[in-house]
Amino acid sequence: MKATVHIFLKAGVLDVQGKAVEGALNGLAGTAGWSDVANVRVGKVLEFDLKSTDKAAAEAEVKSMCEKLLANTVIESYRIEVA
Amino acid sequence: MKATVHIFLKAGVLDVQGKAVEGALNGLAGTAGWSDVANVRVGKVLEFDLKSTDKAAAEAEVKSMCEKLLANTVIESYRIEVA
Amino acid sequence: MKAAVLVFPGSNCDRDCKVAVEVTTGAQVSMVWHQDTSLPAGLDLIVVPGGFSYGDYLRCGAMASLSPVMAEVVKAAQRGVSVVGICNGFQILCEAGLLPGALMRNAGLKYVCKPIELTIENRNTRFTSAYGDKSSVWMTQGNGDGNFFADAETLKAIEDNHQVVFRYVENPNGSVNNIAGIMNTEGNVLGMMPHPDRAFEPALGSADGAPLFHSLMRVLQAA
Amino acid sequence: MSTTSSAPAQTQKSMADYASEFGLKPDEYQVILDRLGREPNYVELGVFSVMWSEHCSYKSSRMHLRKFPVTGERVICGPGENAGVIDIGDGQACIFKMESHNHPSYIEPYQGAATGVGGIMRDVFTMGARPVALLNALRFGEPSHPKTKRIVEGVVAGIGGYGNCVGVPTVAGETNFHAGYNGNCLVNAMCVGLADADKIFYSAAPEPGLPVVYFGSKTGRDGIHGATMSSAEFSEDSEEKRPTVQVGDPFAEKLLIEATLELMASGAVAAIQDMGAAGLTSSSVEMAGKGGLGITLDLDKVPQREANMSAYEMMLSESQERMLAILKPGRENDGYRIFEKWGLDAAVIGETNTSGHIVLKHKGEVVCDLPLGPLSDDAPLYDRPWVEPDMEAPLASVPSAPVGDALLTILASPDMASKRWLWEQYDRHVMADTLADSATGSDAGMVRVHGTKKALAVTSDCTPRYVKANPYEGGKQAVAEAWRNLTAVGADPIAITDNLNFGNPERPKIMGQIVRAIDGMAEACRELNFPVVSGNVSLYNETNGVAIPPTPTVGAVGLLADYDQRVGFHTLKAGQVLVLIGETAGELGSSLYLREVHGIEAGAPPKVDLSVEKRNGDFVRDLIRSKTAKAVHDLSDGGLLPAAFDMASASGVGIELKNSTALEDHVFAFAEDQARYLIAVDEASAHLVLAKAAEAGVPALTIGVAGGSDLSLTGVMSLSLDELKTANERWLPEFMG
Ligand SMILES: Nc1ncnc2c1ncn2[C@@H]1O[C@H](COP(=O)(O)OP(=O)(O)O)[C@@H](O)[C@H]1O
Ligand SMILES: [Mg+2]
Repeated sequence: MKATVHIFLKAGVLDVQGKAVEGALNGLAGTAGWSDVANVRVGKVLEFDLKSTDKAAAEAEVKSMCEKLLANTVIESYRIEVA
Repeated sequence: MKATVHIFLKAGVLDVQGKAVEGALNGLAGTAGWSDVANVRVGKVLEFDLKSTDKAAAEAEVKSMCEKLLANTVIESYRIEVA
Repeated sequence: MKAAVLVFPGSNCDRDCKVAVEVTTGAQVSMVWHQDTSLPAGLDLIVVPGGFSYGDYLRCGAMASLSPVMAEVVKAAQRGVSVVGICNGFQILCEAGLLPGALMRNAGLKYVCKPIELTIENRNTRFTSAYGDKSSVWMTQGNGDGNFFADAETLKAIEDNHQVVFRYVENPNGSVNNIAGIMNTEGNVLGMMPHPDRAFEPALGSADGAPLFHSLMRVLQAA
Repeated sequence: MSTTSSAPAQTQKSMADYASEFGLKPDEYQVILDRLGREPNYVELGVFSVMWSEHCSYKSSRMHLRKFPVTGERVICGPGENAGVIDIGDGQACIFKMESHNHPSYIEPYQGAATGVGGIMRDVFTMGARPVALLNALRFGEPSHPKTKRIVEGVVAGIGGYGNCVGVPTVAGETNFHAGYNGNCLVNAMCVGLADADKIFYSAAPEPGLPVVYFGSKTGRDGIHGATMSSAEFSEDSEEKRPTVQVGDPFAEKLLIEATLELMASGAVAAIQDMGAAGLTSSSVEMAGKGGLGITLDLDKVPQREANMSAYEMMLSESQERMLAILKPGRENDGYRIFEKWGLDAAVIGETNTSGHIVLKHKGEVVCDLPLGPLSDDAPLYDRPWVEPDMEAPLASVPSAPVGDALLTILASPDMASKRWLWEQYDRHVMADTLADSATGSDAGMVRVHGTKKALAVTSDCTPRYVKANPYEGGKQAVAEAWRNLTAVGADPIAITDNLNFGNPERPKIMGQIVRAIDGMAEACRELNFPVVSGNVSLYNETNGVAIPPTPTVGAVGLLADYDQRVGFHTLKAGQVLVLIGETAGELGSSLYLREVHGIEAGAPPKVDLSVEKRNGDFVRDLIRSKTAKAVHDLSDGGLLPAAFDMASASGVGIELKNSTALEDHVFAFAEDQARYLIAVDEASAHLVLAKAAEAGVPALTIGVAGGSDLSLTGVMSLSLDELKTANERWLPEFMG
């Protein structure tokens, strides 16, 4: 199966990268002809293949990977998709 | 509207993070009770709000943002979702 | 004193830490490989060095914190052995749960390398007793992810328990409450972003890192 | 053997068509046909094309490079190996080299610069040295050019990203901006390492029957034809031709360093070579060729990152962080144990033999069988036609300007402005042996020789505007300035490496620049006893027919026997007297003053009198050794007043200067005469210094005293250090902001 994991900073943790991208996009907006954007958040996405063919089992496995390694739950939250 | 942009290294470009994460996950697999994973890719994901209410226009705008700023098209490819 | 420095793939201050401990304390220092499942017997100090363990890929310190040797470090810390994590070592200790909080990307989004002035916030620790009444010290710092964060509740606990050991005079990276280094509630585990291992003799521009290691010697001599 | 091994199936091109596509000239292709007595196949043609590229064969520059002095008392190994080796006493050696990654950095600044740093480190640890210092010489387009900012951002992040992670301090460098680099930035990286003099490793295969081991990262399709790319001019359509970008993995490099040094210490290594430009091709051809042997490789054994790689792709791939070693008989298991410990891919992929050929097998077929002789020894060598390059005539007159305003302008100009924004992104202190770095107020970076009182001093120098105005004098000047910078910290200059960056050598005027710059450099190296032990040539730095300013960068290494004898320019104290060593005739041709204050880029550059250079430098070094000189700064870009500013600002104390010469004030302040130093001495020893100078025939003049918090030229100008510092520090962060 294929797993996709999205990891973002938790609400309440300042996303400095998001702020910087927002500033850059809005700074260029005039010349590039874009309208302003808001609430930019920058996160990580991981994709990988899993041996498991059982969706529930795969989800449990990926959740354990997130808790143990892929995310730092002090500052990050994650979202799992398995297909 | 809400835009989501996924940015990954192009196929064929060495994904050093993906390689390292794959090694780490598989290294832990034994003790953690996971099965081995393969083809790990690590990318970036950006989410933001757009003023535009027209889907086609919004998509065009985000595409231009990707080409100009968000992605490095020499080595990265991107995927846009607008909703 | 008997000390050990951990070596992860990508550690690059392991030798620096060994030399700093040797020069300042005359201790015997052994190097311990990340895959070892036991530590040398009778250790007084474990140093988790700086560098880019596992390339800092995914998240600084995340992969190293899961190395076999870290399980032993956790046990040793619980027994009361002194543990010092510097730079990447600090990140590893947070990821391993030996210290509260987390280290995030620097607020300026860039790696910052420069000499840094620190105040000593808590002089009654096994890491700072030899600083006497010195009001501030200089060390150099070099990292891209030194921005310390803890949620409000955790932060309050850290401050209330006097766990903040070093604070920046000028905040280089957005760290909450200007925190540069903290210890655990028991006071035997220290994590800090600045490098005492690059400031232990005058030729290096500062010797202000040396008293940190002297302090640890004092504890032993007193015992 | 099939004659079309691995050629793309769908095309109908002839081998001659491919030859020209791969950058081989018709007469070069004819030589291949003559030597082989048959048509090469696709793989073989690929091998020839990279081995005969400018980048690997030095075909345009080789005959001129022979002019460099390459031997000396302290030279253990000169050009020809992966890096140069010098003797630093006590059984220790210093190994160093500089290399360019110009084209890749223009295409993808971060990865281009990062892989440049990685590549030069491999050249150094391949020879058995632990890298201990990095430098970088950067030339960017003019600030107003739309691409400049992005390139600066990426290049600097790439250099830091790689060097910081590997854990080698980046201690010095130089950075220029000029419209001449708008279409071609220059990224020259230098690495310096330390080894035991009796444990240096070379690339020549010593005997037949030995296993050839590949280790490091897997091979992908990165940078195929990178070597031939870097030997071609850019044009509008080069975007299309660009190879898959090479991505650096500094974490893998760190593991590779540790594994390589451990493998060497185990005694298993017979010969070793990194895979740089033209990867597996050049490493295997060179190792076998230098040893006068043959080599057979089984490409199926090569660790591969992607499926279905062809023999051609594997041989031409420039995937990073890979090594090729020839092991002593039966030592494969030592290798495997070490590679496994460090988590590196590894495989025995072939064997040395006496065939004198390189034979490649892939999927049960021989896909390449070439005699090694023609590949390296018979590589093309050109005596390209050249004419005297364009040169600037001496100026009839130089306009004046208010000195204080001019100083502010010069200090805030892109070339002179503080580069703090940039070097604060570099780890300058890892390894805990850094004595002086970009932040220190020192003319050279300095690192201790670990565990000793010795130190290495390192610097990188070139003044492209001088070289452009007069390649011969400019070439001399680059070497002389490097020598002066080492001298100014108290070191004995020992040897240099160089990176010759020029335009298209097929144009006689460009070739003239190359020839004359090399002549000048060679003369300076001879006169200053400063041999060239390694180097790199980067040609075809042109876009749409516009060449870069000629830029022969010099990287130099000096030795301090006792680092307590070092000096910088940050140690000036109130009350000390400033003495100007060297004569000021008033050279302002091609000066920074003219360019920045008056917008004039013209005039003959300052003359470099090498005997004067040596005499003055030796005199200053003696003053440093005797602890008479308390602070020292060489005079270079911008002349006296900017140097005085550097010293005052780094020391936190003002300077009051006085012009007691017959020169006009702006000339006294900004002339760029060579072989000069500003030194600080205690008041009590000042007249003794002057007397000694007179005795040695060295011009010396008391020109001021330290104190207060202003920099002033009596009766002419006075500005607070704070104001000057702000002007100097402001430009780069604002530009990048
Ligand atoms: N690209 C760079 N990398 C590291 N340090 C740099 C770089 N560019 C400039 N520097 C540092 O900034 C300082 C001033 O540079 P420069 O004016 O070229 O020195 P100098 O006048 O001695 O040749 C030096 O310490 C130099 O090492
Ligand atoms: Mg200088």
